[in-house]
This record gives sequence, C-alpha cells and structure tokens, in this order.
Amino acid sequence: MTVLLREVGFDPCEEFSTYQNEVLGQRGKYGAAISFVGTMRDFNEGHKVQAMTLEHYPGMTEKQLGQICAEAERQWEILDALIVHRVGMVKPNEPIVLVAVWSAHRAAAFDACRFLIEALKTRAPFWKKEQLHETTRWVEHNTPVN
Amino acid sequence: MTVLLREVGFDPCEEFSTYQNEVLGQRGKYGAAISFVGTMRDFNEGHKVQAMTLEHYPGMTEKQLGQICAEAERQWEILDALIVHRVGMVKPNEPIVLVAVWSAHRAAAFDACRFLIEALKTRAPFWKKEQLHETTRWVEHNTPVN
Amino acid sequence: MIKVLFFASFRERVGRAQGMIETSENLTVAEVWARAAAGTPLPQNTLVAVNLEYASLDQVVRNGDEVAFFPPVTGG
Amino acid sequence: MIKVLFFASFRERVGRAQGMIETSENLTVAEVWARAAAGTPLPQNTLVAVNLEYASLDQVVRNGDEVAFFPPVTGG
Repeated sequence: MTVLLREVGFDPCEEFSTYQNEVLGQRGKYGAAISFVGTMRDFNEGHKVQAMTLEHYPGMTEKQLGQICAEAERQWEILDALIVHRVGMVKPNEPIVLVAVWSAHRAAAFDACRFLIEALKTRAPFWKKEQLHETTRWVEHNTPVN
Repeated sequence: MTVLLREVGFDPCEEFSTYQNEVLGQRGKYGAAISFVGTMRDFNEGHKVQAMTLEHYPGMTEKQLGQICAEAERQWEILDALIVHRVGMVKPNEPIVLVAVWSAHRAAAFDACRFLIEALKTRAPFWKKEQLHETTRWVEHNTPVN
Repeated sequence: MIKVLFFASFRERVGRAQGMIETSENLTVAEVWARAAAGTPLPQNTLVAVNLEYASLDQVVRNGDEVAFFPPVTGG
Repeated sequence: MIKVLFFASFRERVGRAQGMIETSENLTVAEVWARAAAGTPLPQNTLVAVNLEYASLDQVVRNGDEVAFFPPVTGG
C-alpha cells in the first residue's frame, strides 16, 4: 500500500507500470488490476478554468490516505494499492489522481478502487482553487458520487 | 468505441495512453478514466498453469463486443471506451484484456467499465485452453462476479 | 447450404472445425447439430450462434445461414 | 501551547495560516476557534482536525495539540 504526493506533473501509466513491475513483486498472483485516473477538466460549473492550485495539509493527508488504504485492505481481498495525488499548480488535461488496486479476482479490485477514490474525496485534506479568466475561486464541494 | 484483438503480447498502459492521446481527441472533457486489466495467473483450480491458448470466433467476437460497447454507451454517459483482448498463446503474467472507459464523471466510468468486463466474460466468444505440466484442459467456466 | 462451425472443446469432441449441410427444407438448430455432429450427442450447456448472434436450439435455420456450436465462453 | 492551522478559504478568511494559543486551561475546539480566528465567525460546514484526525467542535484540546480548521475537502 503506497501513497505518493507529486508536486510536478506525473504520468499515471508510468506510475502504474513502474509500481507493478518494481514494487508489486507478486507476479502471477494478481489476475485483476483496476485503475482510476482523475484528470483536470477545463470547464467547471459553467466557467472555463485555466489552471488550478491544489492545497493540502501535509502530514494529515498521508495519515488519512494511509488509514483509507488500511480500511480497504481489511474489507477486501486485495494484494496491493497505489494512490498518487498531485499538489500545487495543475493545468487542464493534467492528471490529478491515480488510484490503482491489484487483486486475484476482479470484484475485490473494483470495489476497493471505488471505495478508495470516494473515501479520498470525502476525507483526504485537499482543496482546489480554480483560476478563471480574471478571477480565482475555491471549489466548494466535490461532485457527488452519482 | 474501439475493439482490438491482439495476436501478440500488448502493453495495457501503452494501449491506454496511445488511445487517449491519439484517438480520444476530447482533451479537457474527460474527468475520469477507469481501466481494468486482466492478467494471466500461473495458477488455476489447484494446478500450475504454464501457458494458455485463447481461441475465439472471428467475426462474432467483434460483433458481440461492438454490441456490448453500444449498450454501455446507451446506458451511461461515457465519452469513449476501448477494449483490447489477446488471442493465441498467452504466458503467465501477460495481459489478457484491457477495458478502459472515459467519462466526464467517475460514477458512469466505473459502472460502464464493470458492465463491459462482465458482459465480455459472458457473451464474447473466447475460450481458454490451459497448458499444465503434462496435459492440457479447457477452462469450463469463468470465475463468477463475486 | 448451411455452414456449421464447432469451437473449442466442441471442435475436439466432434472431430472437426466446420462442415456444410445441403438441404432444401428449413431445419432447427438442434436438427443441424444432429446432421453435422457425426453422432456426437448434443452437450449440456451448449451455446449456439446463428449468423454471429446468440440463438436457441429451436430457432429455424435457412439456406445460407452460418450456425456455430460452442461451450460456455471463458474470455476476459 | 496549542498550534492552530487554517487551510484554503479559511486561511484567506481569517487572514493567517497559523497561530499559537497559550493557555493553562483545556479548551474545546470551538473555543480555540474563538481565540485564534481574530473575530471571524465560525463558518458553517467547518471541518476540524486535532492531531491529524477528524474531530468535533466540542472535543477538548490539550496543551501541545495541533488543531486545524478547514472547509469541505475537494481532492481527487
């Protein structure tokens, strides 16, 4: 279970592959891998967004994400999970978050991956501030699950 | 919506990235991407598996997968989907299938991705024959959803 | 002419991958199996496709159709 | 000493990122806000963490604790 915060742009595919090849180390055991990639869109609540700053609470972020991972591990039969999250200034089309889960069978991986991203969005202390054409605004709440 | 059958090994990350960069063409529109990667395990029903041959029904495979994609598109608000499936001889740890779905919001992508892989497993005409130590056997049924 | 295909374990069981049936009458899928499978009994859990779409054993098949028999699918 | 942190829009609203409270008594989280927020009323939907764990406004805070106030989180 690994949580990484990235201050510069990251490539979700590269993170996924590198982790699977170098860290997972259980080759032949995982039958399923699910990954979620959240990408910055250039439009939100009716306005064109030019950039975004992701603030977080160093220390609490890692602690909360670690707890979320541990809960997923207790609840589902998964082999490993990786969370990578951007902080700092993000531009449209750049990835914000990767959540990847490996398991022997697919149901556990799907369920755990979905749990992880929903829990991250409600519990991990990140905040988005959007840069619009001439002004900035804090994003007030996340998009609901449905 | 794209369905690809691969007769040689493929890299799910590369397929995902290439498709996203070159084909998706709706940059800034997708906020979420879910991908499922099914990998060949080296163990099944109590036996070590050395290799596997994936047979399929050319023509029907593409038609069924195309219909499944169209159903997903009707049922959820998704922007695009990509299915890549191996055929021929597969070795342990090699990817068998990639199902990737892009959408504006994550719930649709999760639901559609899960629908696609479950529908693929019940409707797409693929069959696995396992090579054990000294014998071969047809896989008789897929692992259930749970 | 009706084209008949057998896949996976059915191909091995029947001993052939495909065959052709010449007929002037319309046949059900079950009758196609009886004529093409060289005495092999129809397995339980048989899946059938007529012209690349799933079909039932009592579906009527016409000249020019393609009928395929196979076991439960195991892809993904 | 109690360390107090404000994040995101709360930081801007209060006008500071952090402060220290010297106190010999135990305070509730709500009392910590009242002392540290320089007259800013406590916003609705305030989230609180004490020592990196979520806490309620009536939780009692002790010397050496770190108390953080922030709006609903919007990561992912």
